[in-house]
Amino acid sequence: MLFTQQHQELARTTERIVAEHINPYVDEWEKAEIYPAHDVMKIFAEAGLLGIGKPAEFGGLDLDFSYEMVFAEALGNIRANGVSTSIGVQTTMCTPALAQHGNDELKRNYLAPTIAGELVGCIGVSELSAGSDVAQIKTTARRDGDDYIINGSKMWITNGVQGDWICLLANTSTDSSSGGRHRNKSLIVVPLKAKGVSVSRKLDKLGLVCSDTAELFFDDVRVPVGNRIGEENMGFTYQMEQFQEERMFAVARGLRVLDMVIEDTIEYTGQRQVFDIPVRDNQVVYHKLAELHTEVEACRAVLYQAAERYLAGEDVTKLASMGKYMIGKLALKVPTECMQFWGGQGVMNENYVSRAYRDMRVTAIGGGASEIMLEVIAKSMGIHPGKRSKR
Amino acid sequence: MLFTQQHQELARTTERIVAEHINPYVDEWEKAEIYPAHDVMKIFAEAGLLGIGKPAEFGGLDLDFSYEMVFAEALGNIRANGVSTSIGVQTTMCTPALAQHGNDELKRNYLAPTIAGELVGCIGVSELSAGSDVAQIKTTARRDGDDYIINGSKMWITNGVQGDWICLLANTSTDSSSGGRHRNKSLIVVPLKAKGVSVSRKLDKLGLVCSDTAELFFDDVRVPVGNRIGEENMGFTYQMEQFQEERMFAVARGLRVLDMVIEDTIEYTGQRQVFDIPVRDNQVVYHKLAELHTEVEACRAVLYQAAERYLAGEDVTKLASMGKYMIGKLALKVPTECMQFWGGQGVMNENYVSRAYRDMRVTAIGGGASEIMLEVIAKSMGIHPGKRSKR
Amino acid sequence: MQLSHEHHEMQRTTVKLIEEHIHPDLDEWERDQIFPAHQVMKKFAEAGLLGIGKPEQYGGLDLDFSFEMLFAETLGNIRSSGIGTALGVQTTMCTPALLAHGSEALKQEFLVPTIAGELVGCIGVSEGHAGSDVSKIKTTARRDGGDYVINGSKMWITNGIQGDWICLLVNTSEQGGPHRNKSLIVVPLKTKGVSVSRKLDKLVLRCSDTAELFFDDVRVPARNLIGEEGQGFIYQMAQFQEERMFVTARGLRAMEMCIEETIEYASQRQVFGQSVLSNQSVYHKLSAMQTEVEAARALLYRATDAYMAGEDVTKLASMAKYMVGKMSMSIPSECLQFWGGQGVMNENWISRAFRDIRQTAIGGGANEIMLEVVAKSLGIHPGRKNSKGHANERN
Amino acid sequence: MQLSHEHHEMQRTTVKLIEEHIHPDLDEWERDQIFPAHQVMKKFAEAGLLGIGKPEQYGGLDLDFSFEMLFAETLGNIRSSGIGTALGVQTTMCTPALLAHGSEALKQEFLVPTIAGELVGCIGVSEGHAGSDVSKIKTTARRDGGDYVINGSKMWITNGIQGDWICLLVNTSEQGGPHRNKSLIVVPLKTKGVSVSRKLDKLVLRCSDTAELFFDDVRVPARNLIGEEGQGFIYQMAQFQEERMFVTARGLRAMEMCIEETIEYASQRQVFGQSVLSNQSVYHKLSAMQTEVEAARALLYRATDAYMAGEDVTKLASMAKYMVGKMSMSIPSECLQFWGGQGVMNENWISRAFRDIRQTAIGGGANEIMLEVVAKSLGIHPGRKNSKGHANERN
Repeated sequence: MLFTQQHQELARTTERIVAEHINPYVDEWEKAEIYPAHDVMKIFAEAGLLGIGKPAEFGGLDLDFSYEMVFAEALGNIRANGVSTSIGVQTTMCTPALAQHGNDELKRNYLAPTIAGELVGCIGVSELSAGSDVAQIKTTARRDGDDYIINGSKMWITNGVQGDWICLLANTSTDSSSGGRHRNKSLIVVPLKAKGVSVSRKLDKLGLVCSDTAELFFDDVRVPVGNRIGEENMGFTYQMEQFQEERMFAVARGLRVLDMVIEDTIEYTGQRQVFDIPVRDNQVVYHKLAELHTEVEACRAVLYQAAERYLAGEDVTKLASMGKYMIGKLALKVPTECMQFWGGQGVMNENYVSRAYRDMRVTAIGGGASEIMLEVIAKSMGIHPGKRSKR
Repeated sequence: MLFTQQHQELARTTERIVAEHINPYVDEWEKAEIYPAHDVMKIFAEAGLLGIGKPAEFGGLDLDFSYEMVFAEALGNIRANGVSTSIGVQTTMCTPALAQHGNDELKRNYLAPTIAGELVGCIGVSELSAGSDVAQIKTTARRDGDDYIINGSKMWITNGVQGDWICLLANTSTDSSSGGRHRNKSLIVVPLKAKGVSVSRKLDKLGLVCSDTAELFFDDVRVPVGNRIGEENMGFTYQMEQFQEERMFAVARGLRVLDMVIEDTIEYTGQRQVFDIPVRDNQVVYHKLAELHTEVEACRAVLYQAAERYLAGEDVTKLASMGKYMIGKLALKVPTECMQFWGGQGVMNENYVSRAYRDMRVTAIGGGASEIMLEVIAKSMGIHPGKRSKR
Repeated sequence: MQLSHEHHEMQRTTVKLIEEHIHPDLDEWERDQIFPAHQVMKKFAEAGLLGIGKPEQYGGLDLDFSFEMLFAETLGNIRSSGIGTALGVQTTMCTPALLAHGSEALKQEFLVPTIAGELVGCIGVSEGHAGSDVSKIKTTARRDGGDYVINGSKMWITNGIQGDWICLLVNTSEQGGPHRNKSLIVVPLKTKGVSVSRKLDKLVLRCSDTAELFFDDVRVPARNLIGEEGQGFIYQMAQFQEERMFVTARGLRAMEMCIEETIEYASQRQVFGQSVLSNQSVYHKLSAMQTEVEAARALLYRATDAYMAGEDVTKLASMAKYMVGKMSMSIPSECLQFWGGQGVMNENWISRAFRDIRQTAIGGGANEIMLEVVAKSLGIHPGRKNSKGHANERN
Repeated sequence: MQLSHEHHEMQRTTVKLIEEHIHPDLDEWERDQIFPAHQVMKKFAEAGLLGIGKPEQYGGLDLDFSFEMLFAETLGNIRSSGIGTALGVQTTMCTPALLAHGSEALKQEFLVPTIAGELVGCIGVSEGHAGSDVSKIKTTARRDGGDYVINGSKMWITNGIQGDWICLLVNTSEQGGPHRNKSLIVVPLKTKGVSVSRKLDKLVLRCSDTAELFFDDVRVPARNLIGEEGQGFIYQMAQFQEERMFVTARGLRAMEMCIEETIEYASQRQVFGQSVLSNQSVYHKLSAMQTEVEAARALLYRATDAYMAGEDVTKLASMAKYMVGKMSMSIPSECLQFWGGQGVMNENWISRAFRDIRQTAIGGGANEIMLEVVAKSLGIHPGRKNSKGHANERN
């Protein structure tokens, strides 16, 4: 995949916004354990960056997926994954199904203002007892006249405190009546100001500290049937499609974060003297940095190949899952290996490597855990035992 | 990098030749510890495959590098690396400098018949005391009138017993007189029937058993000055260029070998029952196979990206070295991990995984050892200590 | 290393102390980023645990080193490495040189109340620019009449805020080279001129009060010198030996805790209709981790036996430290993986363990330094032009 | 496990035997893919080494298990795993059940001459389709008057061509389930109906005569049964214990040899103007490998001590076997790397070691099976519907 000048311009714009409007403030936001989502969204929206792949009709730029990927990679420059995750939810996780399957009114009311940075969106899939296993969710949306009445709860909801609306996955039928747990769910847009929605708690997390991740409760929440995205009981399928781009976003953003960790380490070890030579001049140090950089580049090559084929209309489930598996592995490896060369400075919160160690850890868990990725890859290879055996 | 129909056709032709004319005989050749190089070369030459990237004027197909890479990958289907290595020497290691810098007579006499499969070529760089460190070679070519008189020896020479000529790297000046050990060497075409050339021994090796790897001696061997490729004392530079494509060849060929090892293992473990279930249905088995396949695909993505940029005229030293580093690592990992799932069958020579374990091992050593690749990558990243420090 | 009835009894006492006097308030201490050091030390002192290997005449139990190792291992049970580190400084890092080389008066003044839990001690070696390379420290103690006058700063000082005294490594001369110009001096932290420049904000050991200390014309009597002037580097290197084994022991038990708690959680957490634990890739991974822990433990016990037999255990202890350091970069992280989204919630200890235990690969001799030491022991180190000694490796 | 003067003496004797009677002809044996088993066994028998742990009344030395372990470790010095394996079969794999359960007459007929090096023994458990899952073997022994009539085949039989007798696991009944229908029977290999179907062409252990054996109506007297009928599976599981520790001990010493020889070679080989060894990435890697070896050794010694104290060492022995198995997939290969092009030359032992030692991860209980066993010991194995026993794991 070779990039055009237009790609490079979009990357530069993003990098500039990050350098001027985000990075100077992230330490403060991390300390406060929240960041001003609406303000930040507005800044990105003004540069057109919240709707890169979305239709021009609703305020988007109508560019192909390669631009979204370049944007995601550039977002990785933000030195706090809490912020980039929040933006990713807005651009890539809560809006694709709405853009593709939502009715026009719904798009006017939610998609357009979200692209314009006026509303902040959330994606509501995970529940406390259903993380990796989406089909297991318990939240229900019962039909009552022209409304749905929603009951249940959602966990690990990014933007959950500040968000204006949520793209909610809920059971709209029992699994027995509708042909199984993959055919009884719907995606519904729920305004978070609606009566009966409450934030049960803001989560206290290892990483993404400035992101307002919450647990949300839905107690007889009433929304019009017109808020449903696409057809009833197709929600699981829509959500699976939506996961594709989420995975590629996670890879792209993570790559740049890992680059920064390596770059910071190169710089620091070039200065830090131990036993009268810069730490970096130790062969085991510069070899390790070369190895880590190689692995990051390999993951990037996989992403670019996946994106290229995705653009060519191919099914990239396998390649995208491979990319996600690799970034998950590297998320565990790169920060911890780099931190090693910082000595005591590596565990000081004032150095970014320490935050990256915490922030990146969830990459191997969220958006499809590494083990789940291996299951998906094994299926693509035709070697998953499936029903043949439990193990 | 997306492939065209023409690429696919070339791959199919190669695969067909391998399946019909090579693989049925490799066990026999391995046992005999030699394979009929001239016969095999002739078969490939008749399909035009020994000169894919070479000028049409000398019998080549004049296609771009992506076709050579597709060919190299398809050669990996040969179930004995001894054969594919030998062919790689012919197409990619002993001829690029000759094609690019040789005079027309030299090309008519050596390049054309080599492309036609009439002559078998060798590349003579390594010496017993100079493997990774090419600048240290001791073989000399002293000017005497219109001739060079060559003395010295070369080690690990593929095709060394059956070969007709060698592209020889020799010192044509002392390093003091010419500005250092990178500016005192020349590449010279030496016919192996020349007086004074002797095969000191055919090497007894761990892998590539059917390849006739030899140690060659040169005792006052006289060749005309016109046999020199390009300018005098530019040999080191030419050879470094020639290494680029050699590295990418090694990656491409190795990828397909590793694919086959994984494929064979998938098939075998699907059949082998232990504790009443197929071995492959064990989660640790199919997860490991998915992981290995992922890593092979990542290496392939790096190669394709390198090739794409190489074709676009970029310097791909870093990416090609990364690919070589990765294939070296995988050459150590994939066969040994796969063998594990074969139980006692894995160490039986009748199963290919056992040969691949031996054959692939040298991939991390030959054509630039993994450690050297890390040194090269570190230089590309600007983090090599260079002269600053010994360590 | 065979464990006797007495060993097990000491272990039970320690576990009981941890459960009763540390765990109930621990989350609060972590949140406040400080724990009440004097209160905790006092509890351990009352059980005799601050002087396990120290002579009875100073209030110790006079037990052999295997008891200290088991104590260190048991401290791994504490659900925060911050407190185990603070205790380790008190028992194993700031007192061995004082015991071995200090004058009787100095021992009465500082060692006895430290073993009694009345004073909290610190060890002052690392400086901002000199972590691994101890020979490069810049803090000086200039002789002035009957006093030393100390200037400089020390970094990453555990117990730095609450501590009462510090065993300080300083340059007492400009002659004799970096390994013969240093001394260890006991400095009371209430002395004029000592200031805490900042409490460090760390990834690890949140409840430990790790500080940067400044010394500005700090005056202490010359009798606070431990042993001979100029011998400080040598004393400190010896003091590092036990520190290394202490860190190894505590770290490996902490990792075993990760494995145990993950087993428990994974056996309850259901995914795709079965417990996470019943996935072969999960229980194989956990089994392999426990295998690593047992191997490191076997190596540590072998080092302990050899140490008690009077052998030089530089090689074995460094190997054990290296292994545990390597494991600290993988085991907590791999365990956390099996907790899914719960793994990154601060309410679950595994999340803290992921941060805390990481320190094991850095503190008390980083992995790479351990490999340098092992390489020397094996006789395969190429030597280093700029180094004169054989043992100037550290954190 | 403390090594006494007697241990060291035995070790020296073994090393001397290896240097004088094995190494001079070894390359030839490897090339011929066979070694003179009787000649080699005789030499070891003369030094008493084939019956180290066996009672004196049968010609053994009656020493404790630590001597057997040290002997196994020392066999790692042999520059081909083929011979060490053959010796291990003779001393540790085909004789323990015979000693423990065989009749006095059977012991006189087979055990005594085997310890004396006059007979070469084999162990017949694995079959082509039943490697790890021993319960699935198909070979049968049908009672016919005073005889057993045996039919079936056995695969991967070390000493299969030169061997004089085999300790054969067979099904003696169709009742009682796969763990109670098996027996161990001593079968002389000259008996009519026994044939070597083929000598196996292997990656590993080239000089060992590993064979596939066929049994076609082979008739042996019923008194050749070891112990009770139906107890064979249980006996064999017990016999596997020592095999596992033997393989671990030999493997770890073989890997240490790789490290030692690589250090020597790398200190001589010059690249870019300095020795390969003086590269930090080389000596760090070698130091880390030696650390792994020491850890596995410490674990094995801990298992040995526990075994001698009468404890169940299933967990510790399996852990040690797993560690050594894992290492066998990396250490020889990583050592070979530092030999450059010389590493793949058959004239250098490291090339053979790369092939030979790989077996350690497969034979005597594959790594994955070891993890299954460890998981069971830890109580975290989910169970397996199709398995009834707890110990039916194996190569």
